[in-house]
Amino acid sequence: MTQLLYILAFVVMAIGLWGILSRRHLIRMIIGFSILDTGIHILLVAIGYRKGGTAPILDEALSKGEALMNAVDPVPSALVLTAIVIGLAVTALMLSFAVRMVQNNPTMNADEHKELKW
Amino acid sequence: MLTSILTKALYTLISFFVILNYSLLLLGTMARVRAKVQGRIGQPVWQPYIDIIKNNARRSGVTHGIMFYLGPVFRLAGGLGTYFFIPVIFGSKIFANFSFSGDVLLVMYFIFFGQLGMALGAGESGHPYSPIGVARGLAQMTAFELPFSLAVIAVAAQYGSFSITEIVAAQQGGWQNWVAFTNPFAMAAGMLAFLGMSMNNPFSIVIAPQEIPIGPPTEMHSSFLGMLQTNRAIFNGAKMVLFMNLFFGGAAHPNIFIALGIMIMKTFLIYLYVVFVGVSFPRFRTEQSIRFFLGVPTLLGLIAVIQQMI
Amino acid sequence: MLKRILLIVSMVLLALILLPLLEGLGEQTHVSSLAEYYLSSGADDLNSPNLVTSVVVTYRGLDTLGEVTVLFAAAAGIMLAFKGLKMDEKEREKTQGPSELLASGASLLFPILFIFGIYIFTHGHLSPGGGFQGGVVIASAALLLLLSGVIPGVSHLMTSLLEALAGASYVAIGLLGLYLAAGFLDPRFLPRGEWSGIFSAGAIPVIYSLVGIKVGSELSAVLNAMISKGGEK
Amino acid sequence: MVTPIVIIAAALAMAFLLPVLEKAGKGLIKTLSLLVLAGFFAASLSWVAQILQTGAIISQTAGFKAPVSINLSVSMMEATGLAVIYLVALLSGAFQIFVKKAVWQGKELSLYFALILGLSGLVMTRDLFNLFVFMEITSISLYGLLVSGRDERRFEGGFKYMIAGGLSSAFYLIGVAFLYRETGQLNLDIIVAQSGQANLYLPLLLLTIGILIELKPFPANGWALDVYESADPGTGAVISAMNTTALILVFMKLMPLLQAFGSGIVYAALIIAGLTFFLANLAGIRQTSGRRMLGYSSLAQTGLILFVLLSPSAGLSEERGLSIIASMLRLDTIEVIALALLINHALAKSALFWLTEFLKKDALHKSSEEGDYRGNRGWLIPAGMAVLALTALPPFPGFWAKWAVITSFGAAGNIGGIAVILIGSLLEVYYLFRWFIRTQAHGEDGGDVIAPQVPEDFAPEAAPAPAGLTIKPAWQIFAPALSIIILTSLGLAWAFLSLSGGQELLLLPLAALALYALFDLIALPFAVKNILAMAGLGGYAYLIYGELNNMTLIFGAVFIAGSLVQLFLLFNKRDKRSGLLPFLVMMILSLGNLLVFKSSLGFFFSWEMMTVSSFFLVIRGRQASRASLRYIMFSLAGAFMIMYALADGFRGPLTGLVFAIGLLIKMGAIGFHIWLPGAYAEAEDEVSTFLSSVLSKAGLFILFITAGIYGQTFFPGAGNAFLASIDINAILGWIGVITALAGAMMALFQEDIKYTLAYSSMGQIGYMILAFSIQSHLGWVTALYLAVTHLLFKGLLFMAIAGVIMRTGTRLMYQMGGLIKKMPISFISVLLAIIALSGVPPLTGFGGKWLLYSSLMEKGWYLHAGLAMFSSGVAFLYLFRLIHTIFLGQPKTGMFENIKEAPIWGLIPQAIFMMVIMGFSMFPSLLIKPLQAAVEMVYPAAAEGVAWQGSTVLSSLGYWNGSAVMYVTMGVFLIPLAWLMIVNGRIQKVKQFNIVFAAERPYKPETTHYAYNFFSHYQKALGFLVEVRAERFWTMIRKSTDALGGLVRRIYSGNAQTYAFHIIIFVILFHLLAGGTF
Repeated sequence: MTQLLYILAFVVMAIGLWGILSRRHLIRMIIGFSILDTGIHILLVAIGYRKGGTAPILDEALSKGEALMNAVDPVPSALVLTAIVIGLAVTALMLSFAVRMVQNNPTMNADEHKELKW
Repeated sequence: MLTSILTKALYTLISFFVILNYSLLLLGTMARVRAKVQGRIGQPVWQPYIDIIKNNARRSGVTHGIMFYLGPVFRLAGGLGTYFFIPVIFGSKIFANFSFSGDVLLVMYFIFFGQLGMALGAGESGHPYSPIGVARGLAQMTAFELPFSLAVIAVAAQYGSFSITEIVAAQQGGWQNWVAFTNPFAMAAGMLAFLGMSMNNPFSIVIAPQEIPIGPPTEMHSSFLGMLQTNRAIFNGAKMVLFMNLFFGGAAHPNIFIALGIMIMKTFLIYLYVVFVGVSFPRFRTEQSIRFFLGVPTLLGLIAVIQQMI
Repeated sequence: MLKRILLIVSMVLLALILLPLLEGLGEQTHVSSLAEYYLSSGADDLNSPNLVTSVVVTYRGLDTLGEVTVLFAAAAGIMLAFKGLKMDEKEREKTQGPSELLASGASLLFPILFIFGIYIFTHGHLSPGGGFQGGVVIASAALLLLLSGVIPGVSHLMTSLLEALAGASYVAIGLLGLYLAAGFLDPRFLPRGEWSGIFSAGAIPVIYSLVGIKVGSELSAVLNAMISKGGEK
Repeated sequence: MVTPIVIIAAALAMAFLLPVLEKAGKGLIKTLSLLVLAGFFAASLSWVAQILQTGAIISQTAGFKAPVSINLSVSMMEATGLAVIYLVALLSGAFQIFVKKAVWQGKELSLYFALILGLSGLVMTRDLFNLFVFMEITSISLYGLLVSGRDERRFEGGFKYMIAGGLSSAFYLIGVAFLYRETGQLNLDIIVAQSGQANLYLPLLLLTIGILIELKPFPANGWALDVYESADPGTGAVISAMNTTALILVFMKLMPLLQAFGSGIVYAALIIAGLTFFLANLAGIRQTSGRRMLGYSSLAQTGLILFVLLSPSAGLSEERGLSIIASMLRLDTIEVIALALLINHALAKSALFWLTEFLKKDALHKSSEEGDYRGNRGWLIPAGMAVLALTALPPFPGFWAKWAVITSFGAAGNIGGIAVILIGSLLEVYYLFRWFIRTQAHGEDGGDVIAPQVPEDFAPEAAPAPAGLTIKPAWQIFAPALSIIILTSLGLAWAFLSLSGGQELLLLPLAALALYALFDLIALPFAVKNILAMAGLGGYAYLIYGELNNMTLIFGAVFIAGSLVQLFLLFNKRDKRSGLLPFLVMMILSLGNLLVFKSSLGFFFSWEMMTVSSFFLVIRGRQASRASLRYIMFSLAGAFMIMYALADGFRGPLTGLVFAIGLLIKMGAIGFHIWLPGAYAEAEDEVSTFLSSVLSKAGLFILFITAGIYGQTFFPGAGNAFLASIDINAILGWIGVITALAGAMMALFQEDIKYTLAYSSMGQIGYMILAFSIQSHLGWVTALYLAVTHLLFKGLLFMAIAGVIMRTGTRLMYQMGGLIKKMPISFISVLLAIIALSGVPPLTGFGGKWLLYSSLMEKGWYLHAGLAMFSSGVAFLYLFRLIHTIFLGQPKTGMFENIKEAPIWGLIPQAIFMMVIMGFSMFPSLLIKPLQAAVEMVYPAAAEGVAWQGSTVLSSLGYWNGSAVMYVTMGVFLIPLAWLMIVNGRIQKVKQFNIVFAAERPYKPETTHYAYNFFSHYQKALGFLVEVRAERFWTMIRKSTDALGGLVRRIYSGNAQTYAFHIIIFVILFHLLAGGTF
C-alpha cells in the first residue's frame, strides 16, 4: 500500500518534471511545477505513514496512550502543510511573473522569452 | 714622467706622419689603378695632396651650426683614434701607438665614433641627401658588421685573446701561422666584410647621393672637406692595418724599415683586392647588400665560430 | 526532435539515479524517533489534542512563522508586480459582468464560508484544520464576492492593516513566549486550559487565529490585485 | 544581549509592519529601517565577542530543546558570516533608501527585511526542514525585490530564477524527506551524531544539489546570469554578496554531514566548484554587459570559495597573519580563508554593483562611446579598488587569503588546484580590468594603437573631455566608498599582522599612497608635494640603508637614487596632477622594499604592490587603455607564475623555470614583450622615464637574488634550481640575446619616438638577461653595469624626450626636425645618451660592451657574442635616427619657430645624469669596483683572472683602460678642432635652409627633412624578422580564449526550459562525479 503511494509520488513528480522540461507554454510549465510539488507532498505523506496508523489527533478514537502505537507520524504532516503553502506562494508569484512577461512580449511560448542570454 | 710623455708624443707624431703619407699615396695609386682598368689615364698619384691643400686653402666657408662644424672633427678624431688604438708594427715601440688602452673590441667600437660624429654633422647641414646616405651607410654597416664580428670572435676564440698584439704575436713564425691559413673561414668572412667597410663597388651605394654634387657628405666644403679627405686616408690605412694584424700575421721584423715595408706590402695587397673587386662588379642596392652580407659572409663567419666552439 | 530525445534520455537517467530510493521502502510499523516523542509527550506538553497542530504551531513553530513570511513575501511580490498595471480599456469592455445567479449565490454563501473559515482556524488545535486552511477558506469567500461583482474590490487599507497587525501580533506572541515562558513561540505563557476546550493549549489557538486572519487577508488582497489588475489604483 | 531569535523576530516584525507604518510617514520607516539594520550589524559583532568567551550561542525555540523543537545556533563562523551579511545589508539598505528613494518604499523595504530574515535563518538554523523554509523565504523575497527594478527584462530573468529555485527546492525537499525517513530526525547535529547510519548517499546527494543549485554551479547557472543582468544593480549586489555568503555558510554547515556520510559528494562538489570558477571566468571574458560580467565574476568567486573550502589541502598554510587571526577568532585556518574570501567578494562585488547604478549605459562595446569617467574620481577610486580586491591584489583580504591557499596547495603538491585558481583568476583579471579600463578611458582613446596625429592638432595637452557621468550629489557614492574603506581596513589589518614580524617596512608604500592621496585631496601645490616626495624618498633611503649589502646597495641606488633625481622632472608642470605622486611614490617604495623583504610573502606582497602602482601610472596616459590592459595582464600572469614557484618552494628545476619565466614576462623578454612598448610609451611622458629606467630593473634584481646570494635564506632551493640546472641559463642566454636583437630591430621601424625608446629598453633588458645568464663574475658585473648605465642613459633620453614632446606636442619623429638650435641642451643630453647607449668609446656604454663580449667569450658563447654585436649595430641605426630626425635636418618653418628649450626642471636631472655618465666614463673603476664587490660573494674575481692594473681592467681575454681611452679621444678630438679653427678663420653662419653647396636646391623645408620611414631599405631586407609574430600569437591566444569563452556561454541559451534541463544534466553529472552508478 505505502509502496504504491511511493510509486505514485514518483510518477507524479516525473510527470511534473516532464511538464516543466517539455511544455513550451508558460502556464503549462507552471502547472508542471504544481504537479511536481504535489508529487513531493504525496511523498512526504507516504513517508509519515505507518501501517494501520490513524491521524495523530487525540480524541475518542485515539487516547493518549495509544497514540504512540497507532498514530501516524505527525512530523511529515506538519512539513507537508508548510510545503503546500510555500508551493502555493511560489506558484502564485510565478503566474504573476508570467503575466508580466507576456505583457512585455505577447507570447506564451517559453522559447521566445530569450531576451537575456549568453 | 715628462720624458715618457714627450717620447710618446714624438712616437705618435712619427706614426701619424707615416700613415698619413702612406695612405694618401695609396689612395692616389689606387685611383690610377682604377682609371687604368677603365681605360683612362687618371689623376696623378699626388692628387690627394693637392685636394687637401686646395680645400684647406679656400677662404670662403659657411657653417650650419655647431654639430656641422664639429662633424669633420669627430670624423677625423674617429679615424685617428682608430689608428692610434691599433699596434701597427709588432714589437715596435714607435708604432705601438696607444694600443695599451684597449683591445680589438675598443677598435671595433671606436670605428663608430667618427661615423656617428660625421653623420651628426652632415645631418645638421639640413640637406636631405646627407641623411639618405647616412641611412644607407648605417644599414649596410650593421650588415657587414655581423660577418666581421663573427670573424673577430673566431680569431679571438682561436687565440684566447682580444688583444691585437697577442693575436699578432700568435701568428709569428711563418705564413703558415697566419689566421688566413689557420682559420680561413674567419679570414674569408672578414675580408668580405672589408669590402663593405671600404665602401667600394659593389657596396658604394652609400656614397651615391653624394656623387651628384661633390665628394664626401654633400654640404661639406673647404677645410671641412679637407679634413674629411685627410680622415679618409688615415681611416683607410687604419682599417687595412687592422685586417693585416687580424688575418695576415701583422708586420714584424727587428728592422723597423723592413717591418714598415712588410706593412706597406700587405696593406697594398689588401687594398688592391678591394679595388679589384670594385672594378669588377656593379653596384648593389642597399637591401641587396644587406642580404648579401647576411648570406655567404655570415655563413662563413658562423662556420669559423662554430669551428672554434667544437 | 534531438532535444526531445535528450530530454527523455536525461529523464531516464535521473530516474535511474533515484530508483534506489524506492527500494527497501516497505511498510513501516514504527514511527521515527522524533515522532515518538511527539506522540508520547506532545499531548502532555501542550495540552492540545491535535498533535499535528502542536508540531506545526509549537515544536516547529519557526517553520510556520517562516511559512507565513513566505506567503507574505509572495503577496507583496505579486502586488508589486501588478502595481501600476492598467487593464486595457478594450479588454475591460470585453469582460462580461457576472450573472445574476452567481451574484445572489455568492451573497448567500459568503457569510457561511466566512464563518466556516473562522471556525476552522479557531479549532485548529482540536480538530483537523488550522490557520492556513481557515485563511484560505476566508480568501475563497472573498474571491467569490470579487468574481460575482458584489463588491468592486477588497479595501487595500483594510487587508494590509489586518495583515500587518496579525503578523506583528504573531511575532509579539512569539516574543512573549520568549520572555514569559521558556522560549520563542512557546505558547505556554497562557494557561493550558482544559483538555479539548476551545481556550486550551496555551497560545496555540491565538496563534492559529492570527495566522488565519493574516492568510485570509493576504490572499484576499492578492486575489483582488490579480482580478483588478492593479492592487493600488 | 540580543539572542539570534530576537533578530529573526525583529526582522519579521519590520517586514510585517513597514507597509502599515509607511502610512505614518516615509521618513519614519526609513530611519527605523536603518536603525534596525545597524542594530543587526552591532548584534552580530557582539556575538563575535560573546562567542570568544562562552562559545557558540544557541537559541532554542518553543521552550523545548532540540531535536524536539527547532534550534538556532551561532558559532564563530556564523557570527562573522552574519556580520558580513548585516554589514552589506546595512550599506545596501542605505544605498537603496537614499539613492533610489523614488523606488524604495514600504513594500520593498518590507521584502528586504523578509530577505534578511531568510538569510539570517539560513545561517542560524540547525534544522534541515527549517532551512528549506528559510531558503524559500529568501528566494521569494528576492523574486519580489526583482520586481522593483527598471529593466523590462526583469520578469523574464525572475521567471528563470523561479524555475531554478523551484527545482532546487524540489530536490532539497525530496532529499530531506528521505533523510527523515532514514534517520527519523531533521536536526543536523543529531543526524551527524548518529554515525554508522544506513546508506544516506542519495538523500544527501539531493540535499546537496538543492543547496548547490542556489550557489549557481556550472552548468546550472544560466538563470543566475540573466537575473544579474536584468536586476537592479542594488538587487544584484544583494544576491551576489548577501545571498552567496549565507548559502556558503549553509554549505559549510552541511559539510560535517557530507564528510560523515558521503565523501563522494564532497569530491563532486569540489570538481563542480572548480569547474564553475574556471568556466564562469572563461565565459566572462566575452561579456559586453557590465552587470552580466559582474554576474559571471560572482559565479566564479562563489565557485572559488567553495573550491577552497572543499579542497582538503587548502588550509595548510602557516602564514603569520592567518595563524594570528585563526587563533584570535578560534577558527580553523581554512575557515579564516573562506571568511576572508567571502568578505572580500561580498564587499567588493556589492560596491561594484552599486557603482554600475551610476553608469549611463550597461553595455561596453566601444570604449569611446561610454568611457571617460576619468573626470570622476569619486566613481573611479572605489571602482578601481574593488577591481583590485576582486582580483586578489594587495592589500585586500583576498590577496592574503589567496596567498594562503596557493601556498597551502604548494605545500601539499596540489599543482592542479594552483593551476585552476591562477588561470581562472587571470581570466577574471582580464575582464574586470578591461571593464575598469574602458570605463575610465579618455575620450580620445580609441583603445587601439595610436593613430598618427595630423600636424594641425598640435595643441598641447587638450582639456579632458567632459566626464561621462556625474554623481550628484557626491555623497551618493557613500555605500560603495564605505564598503571599500572597510574592506581596505580589514586588508590592512591582515597586512599588519602578516608583516608585523619585522617587516613593517613593507607597509610603507601603502602609507605613502594614503599620505600623498591626502595631499592631493587638500590640494597642496604640486611643487610642495614633490618636495615632500623627495624628502620622503630620502628618508626612506636612510631608513633602509643599514639593511643593504653590496648587491642590494647597487639596486637601491638604481631604484631610489635614480628615481630621486628624476623626480626633479615633475616640477615642470604647474597643474595639480593629482594621483601621480601617490602612485609614483608607492611604486618607488615598493621597489625599495624588494631590497629588504624577509619572507617570500613579503617579497610577493611588494612585487604585487609594485605591479599595482605601476599599473595606475600607466593608465594615466591619454591613450593607454590598451597598453594598460596588456600591462596588467602580463604583469599578473608573471606574478602568478612567481607565486606558483614560491608556493612550490622551488622544489625542482621546472619550478625554477616557471619562476624565471614569470620574471622574464615582467622584464619584457622576447615573446612576452608585447606589453612593454605600449606601457612605456603610452604612459605620461614624465612617467615613462621612471618605468623604463627604474622599474624595468625589478625583474633583473629578483633574478640576481634568487639565483643564489640570498636564495638559501628566503627561497629554499632557489639557488640550486638556478645554479644546478645550466639549462635554464642556456635558455635565458638565448632569450636574452634574441630579445636584444628583436628590441633593436623593432625600435628601428617606429615613427613614434616613445615607442622607439620603449623597444630600445626592451633590447637593453635583453643584454642584461644575457649577461646575467652567463653566470660568472664578469657576466654578473656586466649585467649590473648595464643595469646602472641603462638607468642613466635611458633616463636621460626619456627625460630629454619628455621635454621635446612637451614643447612640440607630438611624438612622431618625422614631424620634428632641426630642433638643435631651439633645444641645444636637450640635444647634448640626447647625444651623450645615445653615445653611451650605443657603446661607442669613450663613454660608459663601451664598458658595458667590453664586459659583455669578454664575459661571453670566456663562457664560450661565441654565437651569442656575434648576435649581440649585430644588435648593437642595429641599435646604432635607431639611435642615429632618433637624434637626426628630432634635432637635425630641416625644421618645419612656422610650426616650431617659437619653441623654447625644455624647462629648467627638466634639465636639472639631465645635467645630473650627464655628470654621472661623464664621471663613470673617465673613471670606470668607480663603477666597476662596487659591482665586483657585489658579485664577489658568489663569483670571486680571482677565479676568473679578472684583475685591475692601475686603471686598466684585465680579463682573461683582453684589457681596457677607460681613462686612457678618454685621454686619447680628447687628444685626437682637440687637435683637429684646433686646426680647423685656425684654418677656417672666416667662417660664415647661414640660415638653416641655406643649403648652398648641394646641387639641387629644394623649395620647402617641410619636404626636405628626410625622416619618415627612415630605414625603408632595411625593412625591405630584414623586415621579415620583425613581423608582428608575438603580437599575432598573443592575439591568437586571446581570440581563441575568447572563442572558448563564447563556446561556453553558448550553453546559456536564454531559454528557461534549457536552464531547467541544465539542472537535470547537472544532477546526473554530479552523481557521476560523486562516484555513483545507475
